[in-house]
Amino acid sequence: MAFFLETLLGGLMAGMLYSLVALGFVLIFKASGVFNFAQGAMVLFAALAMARFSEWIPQWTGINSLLLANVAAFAVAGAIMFAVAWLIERLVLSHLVNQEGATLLMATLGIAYFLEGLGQTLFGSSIYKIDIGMPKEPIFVLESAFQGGILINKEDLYAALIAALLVALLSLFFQKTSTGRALRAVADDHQAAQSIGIPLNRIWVIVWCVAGVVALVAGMIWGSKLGVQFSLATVALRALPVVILGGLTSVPGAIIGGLIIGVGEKLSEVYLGPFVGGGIEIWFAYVLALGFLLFRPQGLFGEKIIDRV
Amino acid sequence: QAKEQFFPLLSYRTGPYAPNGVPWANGKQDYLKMVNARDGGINGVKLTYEECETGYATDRGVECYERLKGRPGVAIFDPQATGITFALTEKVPTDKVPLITLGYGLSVSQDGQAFKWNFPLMGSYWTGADILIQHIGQKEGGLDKLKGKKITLVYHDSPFGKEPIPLLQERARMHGFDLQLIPVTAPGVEQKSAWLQVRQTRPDYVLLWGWGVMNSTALKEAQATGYPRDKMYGVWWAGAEPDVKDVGEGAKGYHALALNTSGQQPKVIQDILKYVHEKGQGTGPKDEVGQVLYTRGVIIQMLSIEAVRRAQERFGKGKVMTGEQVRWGMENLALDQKRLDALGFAGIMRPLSTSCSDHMGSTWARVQTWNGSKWEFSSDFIQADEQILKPMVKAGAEKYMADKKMTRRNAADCQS
Amino acid sequence: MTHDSSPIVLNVNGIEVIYNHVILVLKGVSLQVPEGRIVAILGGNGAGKTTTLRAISNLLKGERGEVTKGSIELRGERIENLSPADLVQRGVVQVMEGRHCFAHLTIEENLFTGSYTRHSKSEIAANLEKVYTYFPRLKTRRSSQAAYTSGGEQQMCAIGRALMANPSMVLLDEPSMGLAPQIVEEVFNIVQDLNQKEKVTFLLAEQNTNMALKYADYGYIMESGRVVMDGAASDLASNEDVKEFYLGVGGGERKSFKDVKSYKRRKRWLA
Amino acid sequence: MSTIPLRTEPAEIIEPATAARLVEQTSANQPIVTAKKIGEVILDISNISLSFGGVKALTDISFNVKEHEIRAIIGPNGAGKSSMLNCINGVYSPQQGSITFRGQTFKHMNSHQVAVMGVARTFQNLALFKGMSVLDNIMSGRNLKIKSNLLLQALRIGPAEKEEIKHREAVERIIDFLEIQAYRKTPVGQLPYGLQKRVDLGRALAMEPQVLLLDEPMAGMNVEEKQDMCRFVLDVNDEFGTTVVLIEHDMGVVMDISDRVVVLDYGKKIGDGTPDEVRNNEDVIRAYLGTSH
Amino acid sequence: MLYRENGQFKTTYRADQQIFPILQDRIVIGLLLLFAFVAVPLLASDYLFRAILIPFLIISLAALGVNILVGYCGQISLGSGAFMAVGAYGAYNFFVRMPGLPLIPALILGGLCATFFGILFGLPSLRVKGLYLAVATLAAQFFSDWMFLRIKWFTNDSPSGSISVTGLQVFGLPIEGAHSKYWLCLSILVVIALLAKNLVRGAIGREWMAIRDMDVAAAVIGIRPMYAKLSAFAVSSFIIGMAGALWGFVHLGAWEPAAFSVDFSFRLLFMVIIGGLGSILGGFLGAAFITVLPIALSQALPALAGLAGIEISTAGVSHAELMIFGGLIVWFLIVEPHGLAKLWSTAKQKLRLWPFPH
Ligand SMILES: Nc1ncnc2c1ncn2[C@@H]1O[C@H](COP(=O)(O)OP(=O)(O)OP(=O)(O)O)[C@@H](O)[C@H]1O
Ligand SMILES: Nc1ncnc2c1ncn2[C@@H]1O[C@H](COP(=O)(O)OP(=O)(O)OP(=O)(O)O)[C@@H](O)[C@H]1O
Ligand SMILES: [Mg+2]
Ligand SMILES: [Mg+2]
Repeated sequence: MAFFLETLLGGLMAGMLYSLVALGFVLIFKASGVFNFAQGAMVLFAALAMARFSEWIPQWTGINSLLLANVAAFAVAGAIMFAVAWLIERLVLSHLVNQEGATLLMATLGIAYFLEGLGQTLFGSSIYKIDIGMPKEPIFVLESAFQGGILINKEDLYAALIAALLVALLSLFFQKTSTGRALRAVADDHQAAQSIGIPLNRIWVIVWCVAGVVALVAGMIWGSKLGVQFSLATVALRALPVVILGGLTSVPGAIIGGLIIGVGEKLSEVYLGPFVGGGIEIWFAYVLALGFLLFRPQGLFGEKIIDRV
Repeated sequence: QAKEQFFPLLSYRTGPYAPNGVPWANGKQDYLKMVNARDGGINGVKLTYEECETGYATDRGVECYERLKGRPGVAIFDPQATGITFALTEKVPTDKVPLITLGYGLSVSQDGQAFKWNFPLMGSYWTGADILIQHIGQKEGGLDKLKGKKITLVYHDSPFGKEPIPLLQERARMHGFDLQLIPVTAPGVEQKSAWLQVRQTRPDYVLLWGWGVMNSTALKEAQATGYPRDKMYGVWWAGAEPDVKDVGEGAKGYHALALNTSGQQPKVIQDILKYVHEKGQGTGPKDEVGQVLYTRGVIIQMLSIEAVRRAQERFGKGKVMTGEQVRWGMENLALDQKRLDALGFAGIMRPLSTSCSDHMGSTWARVQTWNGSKWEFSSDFIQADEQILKPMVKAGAEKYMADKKMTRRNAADCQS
Repeated sequence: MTHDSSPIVLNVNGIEVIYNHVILVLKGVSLQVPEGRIVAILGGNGAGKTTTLRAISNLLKGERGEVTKGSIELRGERIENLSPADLVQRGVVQVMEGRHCFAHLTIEENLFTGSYTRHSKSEIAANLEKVYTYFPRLKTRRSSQAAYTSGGEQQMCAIGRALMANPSMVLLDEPSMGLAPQIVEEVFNIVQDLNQKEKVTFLLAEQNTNMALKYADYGYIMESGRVVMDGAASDLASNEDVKEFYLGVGGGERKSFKDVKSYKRRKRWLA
Repeated sequence: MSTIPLRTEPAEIIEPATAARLVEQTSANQPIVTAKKIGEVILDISNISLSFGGVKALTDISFNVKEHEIRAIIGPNGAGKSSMLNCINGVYSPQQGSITFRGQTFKHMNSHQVAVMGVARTFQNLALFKGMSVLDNIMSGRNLKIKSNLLLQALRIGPAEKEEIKHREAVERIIDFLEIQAYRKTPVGQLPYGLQKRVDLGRALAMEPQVLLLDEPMAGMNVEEKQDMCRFVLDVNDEFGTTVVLIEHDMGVVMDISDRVVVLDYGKKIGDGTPDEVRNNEDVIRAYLGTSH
Repeated sequence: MLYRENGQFKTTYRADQQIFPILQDRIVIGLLLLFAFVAVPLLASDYLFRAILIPFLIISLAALGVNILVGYCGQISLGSGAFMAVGAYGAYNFFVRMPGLPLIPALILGGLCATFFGILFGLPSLRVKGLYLAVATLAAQFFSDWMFLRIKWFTNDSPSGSISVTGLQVFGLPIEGAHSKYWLCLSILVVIALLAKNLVRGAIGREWMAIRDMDVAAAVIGIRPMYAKLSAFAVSSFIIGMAGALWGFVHLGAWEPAAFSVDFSFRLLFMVIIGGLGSILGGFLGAAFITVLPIALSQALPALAGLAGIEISTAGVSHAELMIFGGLIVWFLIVEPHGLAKLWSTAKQKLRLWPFPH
């Protein structure tokens, strides 16, 4: 029982971490109808920037407070992500107004390659460390109820909290502001949005910026968990089932999807895996998502796919 | 035509395994530079090289191989990746270039009578696994004490990670310990469920068969689930600086196999610093020189060069060797302690000698432990148990040859 | 346009438009729109009306078209390089052909996005009410997603949305398409109303020539990418050819659609 | 009026309607206009109700369509006209009521089955296959008639090729008929709106339907083009006896060419009869026509 | 004026329905085939064959398959790597378990295994669409990765799960040298491309495209979505499976599941998009772009840098290669969002008008 709870909790928290990455996909898709293949690369790029600047800033300025160095590095990395967003809009998206999804997807692939190359050129391709003071040792709760207690990974717990906060903020942003509405309009029809005076370039810079910051937060947390190196970009593959299960257009969906996928894959691996030789969690996550899609083809919270004649 | 022996260098400096691939590649390249600078090549034959980026991907690796295999004076390939090794194993017999897969590749390719062109020098995953079990046995006070113990293998879900399984199963059968297998999907960024399972079964030991990001993640997850690091034993690909660097204190007490030392004291490393780095020709940063994987790269290159030197002894000093001749040199290496000392490898590795039937040359390794800031040796050299290994290798090689409709090389062929 | 004293707001001067780098569609189109007037562009399918409007509002890029020759001036300012959003800031709004409502947004949200460039909450609310009085049907469907409304409702939504920007000049592309006759009338009344009361200038491309000439001040007739005839609306309406080809009253009286002959005299200004 | 850049050329007489060519040689010398015989009820809609969540699109609608007639459906925007066609086509399933086609009664229709039974359709919001050429779009209307299997098609030998050519000929007749020869190989996405509507009609005609459902086929056309369209519709109706159900907002067209008219308003039927009856129906005038018509 | 169809009147529909109705196209294609079959083997080096041409041909074949599914039928799939793997492992199992089985039947049987797998994983497409489907097809990818690692039977009980084949023969001729491999791949590609072209320009092709462009309207004109989608999955995965088998048998010789990783799936999808969705030619161009360009870059960059007098490290080259490659993708898309094939057809259209601009 205790172990079941532990697995459950572990799944929930892993799910929250996926949600962080999934959120980036959802943001950009929701706001511009683009499936951003570069999200993984953005996470990596942002994390690299953060990791390296938190190392360089103390060297350059002699700051030796960890907190200060991290805050400064976060700010610099944030600024870099802003610049990236601005350049992407200028150089890529503004030339691809009103093009089909597949074309835009391809463009983001180009961006992904570019960012991977640039990131490694600027920041190196070794393994780097982000130390934001996350506690590494586990805590045990409910020791009175279960023998040995239930293990909780504090780092994951904090990460989950941050993710939840971010999602709450973003949901508000989409639901309550007129920019939120404009974003959705852009996603529906670039040209019509232009024709009524929505400045696509500004909207896209805003969205990519927000997505960049989300990538930075995701990169920071995953980076502090895994160390910052290339494989960080592959975390995106774990986040994809989350995105479709929750619905490509739903911010809260990213969280719920994350929780379901997290729990589903951990339970399956732990309880089902041993019978078939293990290693099933990744495909199980996708199959799980697929199962949900068969009932709701637009994901749990996604906007209904409209086909009308 | 200038007398040049060409060394193709397959490497990966980008992609998921770059943090490990880079020092490895740098070691290989620096040693070549050093031999040129210090000795002017091999008996006057200059050493040339070209790097080719594989990104750890098989098809890119094959492309690199095809691109470089035809160069004049090509000596030997080190694919630096298990997948590429598989593909090249099929190709080298026709192209007549040897493959050196030091510490990786197919375990059965130790049998040189079946695998004429493969050289898994210094160790395969079977020897590695065997040595680890022996070491654990020693710790427990005898292999018989393993009875009833639980040992878990957490492995990279790929042929690389799966290689040791047959040997471990054999050992488990012999000593009566419980073997639990937990695969980790590549590249290994998400291991929570693996470690939840470890926490559930609380094994006595965990063997870690990882590469790249999988290793550091495993250590962090172990820390997060409270599994004692000093019960964890990694293969030699899970025992280098990048694996523990960003875990730091959290990895303290973790053990891994070592094929070689690390550190800048050995003479050869000093030579590299002197002849290469001090002239500003170092391939990578200076502080990386002498790291575990860097040193392994140096060893690989040294063995390749010594194979050429050995071949020259037979086929003509100061001549450029063909791949076939290098293969012969590789098969007839005899590096005793004296020779190693002369080469500046004193203390770095154990003596090694190969033969037609044994392409491994040495089945020794020892265990090192991370003390929070550096690797320290924690055991003597242990030799893998021939009695277990030999029949397994033989059976595997026989099956391979049967599938391929090949016959074992005869004595005459061994001479050529 | 010698007799018209109003200043010219929009001056299109000999523009050429090419799609996809190869398809030449407009072959030197010039037209002027005076302040506070209603100007109609008429012409058959494929004449280039939509393309002309797109060129003016700078929506060509998304269709992979570009203006390769000529100039477009809005109140003396060259506007070829402005973004559509800049144009809206300057008061020029286009109602696109084929509705283009935001499918996932409700009717009301659609209308609200129309006022993206405005800030006063109370004005927007007043404007919304106005649109709802123009099109009561929209009010009843306000909370359903645009994709699930009928064709005519979408058309009303598109027109209403443009009006939400409080424009000084509106480019209307086939506003009457798919609307019931009463609503068509209503739309033209709105046009007239806004034109007279708020001095909004209109440029409309329309197939319903009858209506267009009734309400417009001036008209241009296009055919295969060129302007072939222009003149005051009343003059055009009494032109024999226009009558026959665009108003369907050749030979003095309206012919029944049932009796259209298979043999027909075809309009051909250009070979 | 200012200058007219290029004056009208003398009237150009073009070829007689190519419609005749639609009919195979056998009927080529028959008179084009035949006295029309309106036949039995072919399609009977009874008590159809359809709602979406709270929105009642159709409430208890009944009417019938007889063979060979041109049946118009009119009504204000959002009255439920298109929804009615969608029910017939099986795109929507009505909650209540039934549809009888040639004596077979269905609770709801299945698109494929409807097509097999010979009902074709054009769409209000153009539903052409944007990435395909005009030719392919119209050819796709004949897919139901293709017999050769996948393998034969891949090899394209013998019967498969003959079949393809046979259908191509039929399609070319339609292309001629609709006078879109020049655009044969253009992707339809690039055509102007009006021509797209013609292609849409062409695709429906290619199915050689018994019943043709047309949803505002003349929207976005000027009078001349509408005349052309009317001619196409009338020709099809005359020559093949195709039954036509037509939704249109142009009262001129509706009153001129239709035999009977149904009037819908807010999902309810408010009138049904000949054009003249409908024109003088109080309810219809109030709800739809206004006084001017 | 070279490229004119003026004066080439077609008097029969048969003539108009040829694969290449324009004379010049026929001549060019003829010359190209002649070149590929005869001249290339005379000219190309061993490296060119083994490292560029053979993989290019095989990948083109796979891209062709992907294009049928994604480009023609509009079902975005990221499971192509899995279909390749199933083709390769399927063919392998027939090959080792039926001694004496010649290569071609083995390849076809492998393709049929992939067909089966493809139809199975195509079933969700009846309900799930677009990007949702795309992501969902990754289930096939990861499942096949897992299956071939875990189920020993598929790998003929090899302990590490890596397998290899030798002794390939076609009609008694050994397929060993670069030339014979090249001819084999080229012939298979040409034949399959021809068949595929026939399919896509025939009735079934129109069904696929109709489903892609507007499925509701397609249903209304009597196209059954189920049949159209599943037949696209079947045909496409057959071709992809063949390509996978060739990749394993002819190109690699020995492989592990990672040879058909998710990366491969993504790359195949990118090829057809950048080449041009719904164009057979596009598949070839895309395959060339995605496979050959990086190799060319990695060889050209050091040389270029050398000319400019800068020395860049291998790592620098690799990173620059990624950046340039990414930049080129974006650039090509901006020039022509519908892919290289469209670019080519625009060029042809210009050529037709030449020397007039319009
Ligand atoms: N995106 C495009 N790509 C290529 N050609 C186009 C494109 N859009 C329009 N065209 C071509 O430009 C010409 C003019 O089209 P346009 O849409 O401007 O006509 P229109 O006068 O608005 O016709 P309609 O009354 O039918 O809407 C047509 O021949 C059409 O084929
Ligand atoms: N799929 C749907 N979901 C929700 N509501 C719908 C749907 N389809 C139609 N409706 C609603 O049903 C009503 C009837 O729509 P329909 O399209 O049939 O009208 P119409 O008579 O064709 O009008 P128009 O002349 O404007 O085309 C409209 O109010 C529309 O909003
Ligand atoms: Mg138009
Ligand atoms: Mg309608």
